Amino acid sequence: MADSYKIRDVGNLILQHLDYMSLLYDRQSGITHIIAEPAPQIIEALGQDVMKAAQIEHILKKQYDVQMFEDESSDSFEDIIIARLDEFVDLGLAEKIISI
Amino acid sequence: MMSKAGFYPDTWLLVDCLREPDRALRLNDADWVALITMARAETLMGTLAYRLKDKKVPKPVEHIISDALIDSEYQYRSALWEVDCARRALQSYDGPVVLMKGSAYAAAGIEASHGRSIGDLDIMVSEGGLKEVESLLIKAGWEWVKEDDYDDAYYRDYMHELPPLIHKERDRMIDVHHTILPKTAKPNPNALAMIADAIPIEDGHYIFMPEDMVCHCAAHLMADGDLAGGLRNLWDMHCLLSDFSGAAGDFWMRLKQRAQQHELWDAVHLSARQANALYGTPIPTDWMQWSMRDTLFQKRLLARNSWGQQRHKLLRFAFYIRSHWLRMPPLMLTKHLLTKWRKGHKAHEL
Amino acid sequence: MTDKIDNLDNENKSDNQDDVSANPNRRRLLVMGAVATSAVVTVRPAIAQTSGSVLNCEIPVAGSHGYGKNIAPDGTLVAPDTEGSFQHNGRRYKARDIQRALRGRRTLPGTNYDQSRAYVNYIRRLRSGQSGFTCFASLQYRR
Amino acid sequence: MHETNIQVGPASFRIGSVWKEVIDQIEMLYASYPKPKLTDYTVTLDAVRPWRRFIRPSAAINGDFMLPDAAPLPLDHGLLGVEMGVNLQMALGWRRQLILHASSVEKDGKSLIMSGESGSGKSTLSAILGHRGWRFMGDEFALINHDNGFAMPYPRMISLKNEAIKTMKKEAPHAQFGPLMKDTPKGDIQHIVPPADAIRKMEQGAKPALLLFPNFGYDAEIREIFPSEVFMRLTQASTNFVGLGETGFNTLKRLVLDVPAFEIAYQNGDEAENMINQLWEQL
Repeated sequence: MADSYKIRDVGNLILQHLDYMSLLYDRQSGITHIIAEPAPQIIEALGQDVMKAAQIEHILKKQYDVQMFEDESSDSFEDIIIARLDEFVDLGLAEKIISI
Repeated sequence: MMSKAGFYPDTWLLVDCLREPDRALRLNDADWVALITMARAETLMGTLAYRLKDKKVPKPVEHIISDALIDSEYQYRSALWEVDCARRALQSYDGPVVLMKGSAYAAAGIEASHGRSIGDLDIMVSEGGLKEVESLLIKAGWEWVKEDDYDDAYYRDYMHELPPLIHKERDRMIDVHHTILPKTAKPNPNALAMIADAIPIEDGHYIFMPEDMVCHCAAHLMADGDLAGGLRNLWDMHCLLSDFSGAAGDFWMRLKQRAQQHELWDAVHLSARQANALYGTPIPTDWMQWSMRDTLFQKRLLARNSWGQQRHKLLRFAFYIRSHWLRMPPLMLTKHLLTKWRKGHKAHEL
Repeated sequence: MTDKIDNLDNENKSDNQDDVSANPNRRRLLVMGAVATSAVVTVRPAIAQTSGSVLNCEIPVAGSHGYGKNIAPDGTLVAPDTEGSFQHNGRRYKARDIQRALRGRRTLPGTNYDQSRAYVNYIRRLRSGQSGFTCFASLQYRR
Repeated sequence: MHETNIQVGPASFRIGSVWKEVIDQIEMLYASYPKPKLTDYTVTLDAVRPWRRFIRPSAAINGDFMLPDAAPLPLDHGLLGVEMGVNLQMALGWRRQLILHASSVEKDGKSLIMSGESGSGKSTLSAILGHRGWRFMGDEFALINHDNGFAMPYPRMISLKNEAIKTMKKEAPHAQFGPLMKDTPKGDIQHIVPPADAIRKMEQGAKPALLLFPNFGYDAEIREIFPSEVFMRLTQASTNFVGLGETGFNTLKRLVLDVPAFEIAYQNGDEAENMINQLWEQL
């Protein structure tokens, strides 16, 4: 069963889109991150809810024309979303709920 | 309190204004500058700013206070974030992880933390848990600070902690202890009891129970350090004693018993007297015995001049030797100092 | 469905950011990157004199892991005698030059078109931990 | 301890030195600057060892905020030591504005900010423009207000290195210069006192209209830079961005969203001035 993810506290985040990257300030740590796609879009899709990567993929596909880098090989969309979510967990921005 | 810079016996200006913030309101410009310089030199500017923040102070001082408060907020936030990062890194370690010193005061919201500058993260775990904690921290991105072997061995064998670790991304240090004083130091505090009686706090960490927190603060101030940063540590002591004695009735009696159990009664008694003499901490009358030794300690604590510079060089060198002496038997002390000297480390910035 | 994340004020998006607003039924492009390519650069405290600004960083082509191999047109490291592959000498390219090459505006200094294309694909495949990776992560570029 | 006080822009300093000549030099150079009594920071120049006050005098720099291993300097570089001490107080202690390692000048109530590491030419350019119709604001730090985003002046002594000394002697022959300090860690250094209007208007900020990243010594080129790259560069060019937390984030965010930014490569002052005027007119 796939794991679920949630943002620890949405109220702590300031997300500002710029050109090809976005700024993310976390009030809890006081740390600023500069994030590239699809990270900001994943955060927006997650919002306050608890979701699995597949749900996020579904939301992103409705809102965006989701594509791979021209010559990226095998990674699936879901694997990429999981990798980005795990990155947020390591940074203390998100929590992973292991489902047994 | 009529004063012009230099007339006022220097560091007393800082001590008095911390003790009675309203005294600062009558200072002339030169004394304000001396006060601010000394507060920064003793890393007490945040604490002073916190105590002055609602007072009517001259315009230039308002700016200095607001800058200091911004810095304290940054330190407070970063310290608690470091505690959170350690908690996540050590989630799978099931023994208690006890926060110490500044991080403990901040995490538990203790008075001493207001405006306090908080340095490294200090944690204590049982001696048996050291290995596991060490590997979990390495896995989570911390790495050794002390590369060379001499310091590494010195830390592991003689000091009471793992060699310090620093986090690659955040450049923040963590010190993992399993007792509060080096094994070779004369007092031999009962680390097992300190961990056993530690109190859990909201985020799953632990902090010492009040008496142990006071014992650790006194140990750190008197037995361990060479009194550098003494005024800040003594301010912690003042806040802890004022907080805890106000609460429970027989606090002083339990504190004395606990200190004796840790062989730290001399350190606790001495630092309580110093806090009472400098910051007016209420202590039992029968604790108030003042000796020549007390005067020497106080002179060392008040060694700052209105330019923020240290005076009494010889006295300070004596305390430097003493701080190592307490941690190492004489023979090892000379070897240690020689090694440090040969490697180009000046014996403490005199 | 999504709680309003503070300051997500779309009107602040700079003008060249997306053309969907002009033509709502065409959804905006979202490029997913790769599993191992980090999408986050964390700002660390900088004393002004420190040299390394993220964008003044450099990327060696190829890093030590490419020693003794050639770079194929798709950027992968191949045996030195592979047909159509390019040699490399670990030369360090400036972030500015790489960004121009990424945008296809210019080749990397001292390379012809095909060689530059291979080197850029090599840079795109950098994985966390390989030298130049963080520099490239900060240059993540879509169009 | 000999002492003097100086005000530079919004910041003020108490400077102490066991050597009187350093204080005399400062008082001569900062003669037309205000002298507040209640200062923000203290910087001291002291002998490394008591006897080094007289024998091969070597000055240890100290201040309220210090980096642990600041190297001592020979006495005839005393002025440089004070400058480094003063810089460190701002870099480590200042929170009233966001600090950028950048020079700035003003024209028609709008400011031009030039950010770059030493050697990018940002200081020399600001000094040249300060004598060609722009009001000089600062050569080392640009201070960005948190509330209105204005750039505030910080018109300290302009520190000229090596060839820049010759350039400015040609550019402003009758300006007041400090002593020539030969073979310092950064080569020959001489200070030039900012123009009178820069000192008179040291409390008047200006809304940033253009942000440049100068690159001295390359063929002429102008390249626009996207806000995210500007943001990244300026976080590395700011000494108090992280310490300011959310306030710093918002101030820098607004700056990169509001102010167009370009990189300009140039071989000499005239070339740079033409490019700057061209960009300034297009605003």
